[in-house]
Amino acid sequence: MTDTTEDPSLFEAPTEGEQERMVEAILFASADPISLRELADRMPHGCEPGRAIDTLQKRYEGRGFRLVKVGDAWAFRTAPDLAYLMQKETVEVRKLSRAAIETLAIVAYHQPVTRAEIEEIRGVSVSRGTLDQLIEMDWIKLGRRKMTPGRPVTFLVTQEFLDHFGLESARDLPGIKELRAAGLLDNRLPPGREVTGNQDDDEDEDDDDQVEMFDED
Amino acid sequence: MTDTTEDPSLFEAPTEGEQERMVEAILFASADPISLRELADRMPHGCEPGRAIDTLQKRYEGRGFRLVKVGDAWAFRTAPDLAYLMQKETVEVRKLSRAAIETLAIVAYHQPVTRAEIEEIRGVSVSRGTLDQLIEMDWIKLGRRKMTPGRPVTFLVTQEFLDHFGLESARDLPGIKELRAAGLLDNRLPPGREVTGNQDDDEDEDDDDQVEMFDED
Amino acid sequence: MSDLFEEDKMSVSDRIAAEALIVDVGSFEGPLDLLLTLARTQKVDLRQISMLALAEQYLAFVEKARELRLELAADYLVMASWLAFLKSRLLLPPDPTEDGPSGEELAAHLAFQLERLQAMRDSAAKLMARDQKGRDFFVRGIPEDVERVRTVRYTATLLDLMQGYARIRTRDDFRPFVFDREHVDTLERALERMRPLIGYAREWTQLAQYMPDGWEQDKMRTRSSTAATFAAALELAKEGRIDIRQGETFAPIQIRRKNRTDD
Repeated sequence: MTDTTEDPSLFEAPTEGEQERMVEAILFASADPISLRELADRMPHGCEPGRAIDTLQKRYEGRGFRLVKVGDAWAFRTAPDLAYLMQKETVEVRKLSRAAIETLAIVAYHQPVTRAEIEEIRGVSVSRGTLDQLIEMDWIKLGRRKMTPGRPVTFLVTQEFLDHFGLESARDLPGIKELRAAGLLDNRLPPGREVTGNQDDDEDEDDDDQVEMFDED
Repeated sequence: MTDTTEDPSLFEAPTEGEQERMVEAILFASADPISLRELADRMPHGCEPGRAIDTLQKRYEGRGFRLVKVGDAWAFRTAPDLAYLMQKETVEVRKLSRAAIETLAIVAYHQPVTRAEIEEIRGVSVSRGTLDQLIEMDWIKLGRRKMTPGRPVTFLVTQEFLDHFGLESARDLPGIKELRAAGLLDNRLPPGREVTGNQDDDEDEDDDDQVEMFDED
Repeated sequence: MSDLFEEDKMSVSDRIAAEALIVDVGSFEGPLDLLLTLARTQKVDLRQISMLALAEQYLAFVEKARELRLELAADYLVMASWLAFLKSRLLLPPDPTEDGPSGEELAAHLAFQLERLQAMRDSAAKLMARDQKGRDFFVRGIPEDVERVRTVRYTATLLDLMQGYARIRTRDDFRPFVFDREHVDTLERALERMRPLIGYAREWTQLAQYMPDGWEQDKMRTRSSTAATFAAALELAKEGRIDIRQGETFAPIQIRRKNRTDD
């Protein structure tokens, strides 16, 4: 204890239990961690916050919040394993962008297809972000590299894609004819481009790959 | 640490001890009272925060901070007898005018109450600024409109009001039972005015509202 | 005469009190407040107060205020005339031919109003004397905000997919499969090219300098890379990394690095 030349009764330190309550209250309400020194300054003469801290640290062990040391100061903090309670998750469903849908459609109808081929078919460049997004959604994945100069990577649709769209395989995608029949395709195809079966003529060169690909499935 | 062993089933509710820790953590982390409903929303499926609250309330009895009820919500608050340790945390409350304090008391004791009724009780008009100030402090709020001619808005006290004055509900306002018993909370109209049937009806409705209001708490 | 009589009835201290009331007239919150203050000078329980005496006190106060040429708000005068009416009702025997509430009923209601106002004042005082948040008890000093974690899930339907594909296949500017990409500069490429360079553009520099080397030789390439470079410049401006200016229509476009510390 401290030097008590003064009237001892007047400066008698509060009981240990009382000191614990004080430390509890001060640490609870403080906006910052508090050092032992500051605790002692704020508590009545003769208090020993260090002992109270020890007791409290044990007391709150395993509770919803704990007494933790931050530098040379003390603070109550939420138990780390309960941090998830401090989050509120909301899921927002958004429509895929037009660029992403078109890219996805091209991959689905033309797989395996390289980025350059997608750009050629769409007529505009395909941003890295769009492909990343589709990969992240687990709707497209990287396929084998193509045996052409530069050995570009190809893209394929995934099982997840088939599941989402209720397809057994990418072959089940409605063909051009059906699209037309469904009124989704108007007859404004450029002259000289006949619709032959499932695919257009110009995709013939892809056919080999595609067959291979479908056989794999 | 009482880290739970892996959940045996995904949907089994956590143990009572674990639920207590969760409620502790959520309430401890919030400066504002949190309702049982919000607790349940934030806790895993199948939890019963009400039971945990009961246990925790006992647990923190006589400690440096306590679990207090505010309306239908709960919050940790420091024990008032330790206020003297908190000079640093003390917030300067805006000095309220006599008119504002009286208006606040009238809203609290007579809610739901219209501006005209407040004026009738104080015998003087209530300035817009006074009501605005109380609304801005989040101590009073607009209630339902009254089913009387002109459909005047009513005023009620808020959860923040209850929280600020350490009240569980408006029922716990000091002396409210005695005032009610003495008829001083009746909306008695001056003699000679009661004959106009319409106003009698108001009074009845008023009573209904009031009963309803207090039942809600 | 009656004034004198009133004054005589008052003790010296009452008279001083009455004078003080007059001087303080601005501090009353309306006639009811004044009545309540006057009632307290009767030094009896509000329930036992003499309404007649109170009415007389009030009327005397108003009279005195008039003598001193103090401006009294209209509602004080309304109350005065009502109290004069109350006084006459209380003093005169009831007139059986007259309808309406009796003097006693009116007096009782006034007593109720005074008691109610007093009760509200007492309650307000009790309320303010309670332990208050931020003064007597305190909230958690380091609250943790509930973090809103928003996950965006993208979705599309088979119809979207088919419409998307159909859209590509029927585009008016349907492109041949063997499209010459060599002469196309894309926004992405232009951005890639410009990003590392703009850091050096402390001064205004011509946008044209950022076109790929040698592309100005070919008309098609020039057109494509002009568009791509310009789009890239817009993109960079949107990101707040550069400023763009053009002296006049068709003048060369210039860009300059944006110094973030400047703004």
